[in-house]
Amino acid sequence: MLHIVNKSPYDRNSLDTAVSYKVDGDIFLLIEDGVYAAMKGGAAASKLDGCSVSVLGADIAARGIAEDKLIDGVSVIDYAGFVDLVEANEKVQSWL
Amino acid sequence: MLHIVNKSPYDRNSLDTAVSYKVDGDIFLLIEDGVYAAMKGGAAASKLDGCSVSVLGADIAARGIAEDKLIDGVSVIDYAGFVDLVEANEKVQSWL
Amino acid sequence: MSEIKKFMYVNRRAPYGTIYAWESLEVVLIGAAFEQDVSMAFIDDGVYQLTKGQDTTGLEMKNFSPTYSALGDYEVTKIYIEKESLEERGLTLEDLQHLTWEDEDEDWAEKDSIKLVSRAEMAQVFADQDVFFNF
Amino acid sequence: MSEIKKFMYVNRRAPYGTIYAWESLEVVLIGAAFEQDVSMAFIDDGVYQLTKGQDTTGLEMKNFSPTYSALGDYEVTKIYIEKESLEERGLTLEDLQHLTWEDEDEDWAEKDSIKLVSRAEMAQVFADQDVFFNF
Amino acid sequence: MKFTIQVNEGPYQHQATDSAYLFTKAALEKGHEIFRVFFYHDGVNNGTRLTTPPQDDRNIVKRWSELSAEHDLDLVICVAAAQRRGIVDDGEAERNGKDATNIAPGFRISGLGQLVEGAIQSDRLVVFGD
Amino acid sequence: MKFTIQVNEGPYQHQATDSAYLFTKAALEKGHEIFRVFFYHDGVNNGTRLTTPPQDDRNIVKRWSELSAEHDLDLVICVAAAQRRGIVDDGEAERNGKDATNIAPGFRISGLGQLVEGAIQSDRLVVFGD
Repeated sequence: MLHIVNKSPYDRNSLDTAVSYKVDGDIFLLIEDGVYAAMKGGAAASKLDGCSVSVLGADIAARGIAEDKLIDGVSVIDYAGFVDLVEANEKVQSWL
Repeated sequence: MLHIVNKSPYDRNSLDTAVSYKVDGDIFLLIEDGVYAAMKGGAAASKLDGCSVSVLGADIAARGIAEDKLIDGVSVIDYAGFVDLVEANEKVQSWL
Repeated sequence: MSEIKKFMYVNRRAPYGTIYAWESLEVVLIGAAFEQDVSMAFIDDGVYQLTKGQDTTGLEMKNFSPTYSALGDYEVTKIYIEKESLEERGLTLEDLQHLTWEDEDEDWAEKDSIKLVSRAEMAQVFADQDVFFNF
Repeated sequence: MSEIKKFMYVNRRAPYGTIYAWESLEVVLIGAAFEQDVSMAFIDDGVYQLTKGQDTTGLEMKNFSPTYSALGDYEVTKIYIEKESLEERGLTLEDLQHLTWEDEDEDWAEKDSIKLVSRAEMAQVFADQDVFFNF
Repeated sequence: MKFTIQVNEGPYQHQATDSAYLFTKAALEKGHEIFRVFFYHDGVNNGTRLTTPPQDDRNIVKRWSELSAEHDLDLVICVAAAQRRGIVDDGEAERNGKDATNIAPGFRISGLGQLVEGAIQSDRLVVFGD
Repeated sequence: MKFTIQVNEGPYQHQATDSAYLFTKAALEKGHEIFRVFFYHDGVNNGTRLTTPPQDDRNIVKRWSELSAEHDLDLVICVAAAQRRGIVDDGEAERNGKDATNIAPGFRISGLGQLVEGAIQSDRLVVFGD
């Protein structure tokens, strides 16, 4: 399953909820304000422990987040990569 | 100061933030989905410990919350009471 | 035409503060005509949608909560409610509407639509779906 | 006419995900012409508004972050940033723009606009205001 | 006492405009003065006369228009927000070359300065939003 | 692969419609088929031709219209949501006695069944919202 999270983990509960449904093989794509969860040193970063995480490059750039500010293991993708993720995952949930 | 909170404490951080700025004499008015914070037995109810709390009666009725389901000490007011609270408090913040 | 798909409507929002709950319900009712395999999940603040005794008079809004009881007539009979979400909010099934459906294969016997599941069980229910409608 | 009021603009939202940050800034800039006593507070996700190096090209959106550096020219010189909000997000003042103003009473000396305050101090700053613009 | 009300969300999606309306009505009923209601952000979408809500639901736009007519209420739509979202009166239609208008009776389009002025002239500013 | 896209928020207030647009464009560029883009909730507000965004900002509505023209994209606005929010085409204007329309080129108004059909006919449904 591809879980898409677009909200800041400091403002909303959607990331908490999304990761609580994780099963083996799930992937988490952070877009929009959701990308803040993947910033190194943030209190929310640990919520992603053990998760396979991608972030949209255009969204981190807009927010002034350099790639070296991301927690280890995060893939930075473009919209084409977003499309590929949706194609590769039979199930897709947007945690609005 | 009158703090107006209109979001569910389970979904957003606005109640957490609002109560963290409490100083003596402050009043918390819960409206819209904010009223869920005042429900007895909910995990969020303790966030209101030591706060002076009012809730809008129309909002709890719409959500099926009987007055006896509210935590102790909460005042149930109508829109006229809402107006009175705004009049009585020189400072008003809406924690959107 | 495609084969029958498993549709999951995921409800995470409280009613009235926003319109998502109501407009989600409208999709479910319209979607029922398409004869897919429909389930609804109520998690997080979504469990508030089903509380009993909603009275919107003071808000001048339409009270759409009676509509949930019609779901059975639309053959929407798999309604998953998450235990952890209820408990966190101090709610029990007693606080929610009792939703049922009539099984025509068993002489229209009335059956429960609501399935109370844990978060772990809900994850398994999700894993078995094809399409998610998130509101 | 009323006397001068203390205006506090409270910014709690991240930029770009929603328009509140930008439209809030527009009020501040327009409001500057009214010669009130203006302060801005950046708390919770609002601290993200001031991060350096924002590049919105890939989103096809307008990058409004350079506008914050013009606040000093509009005589908006009291910019409160909350320490706890920064720390929770793993940020320091180094990650944010350095906002300044020029003091005409001191031969246009460049001065810091940003005041880093604790949550308890921010509560006191709030207690001293007249009008809150919450976004 | 004199109030200015700010509305940040459009009709139906969020309860903000309902709360603002019911507050405004209650304030008027208690004899207070509403200096201005300022519609900002998606709040500008409250000012379109083109809505047709279901018969069994409240008509949010009409309610504002009627309250305005009854109490000579100043309903101001932020021009910059309105341009982004497509709320248009005759003047805006002419200026921006639009072939239609959609503004509802009782609303007018003006600048953000009207919000600031409202905050200065009123005893209280009350913000309703998401 | 065949996608249906759902957009739940209007232009400018939330990034949802931007994300949906950029995703849709990328999918088309990769040779995928977009079966339909369905605008629901405040998403219907993406379909008004009356917007005049600032010169230095993106034109969200126009972008959708142009993408539709270029790729014969089916942009469907939910009728019930549109009625509540005031998005009107000729047919709706006549049915509901409205004196103006505001629908943008490339958009059409239809029922919620179009969303359900999109979910059935497509390999993936991707929802963008708040």
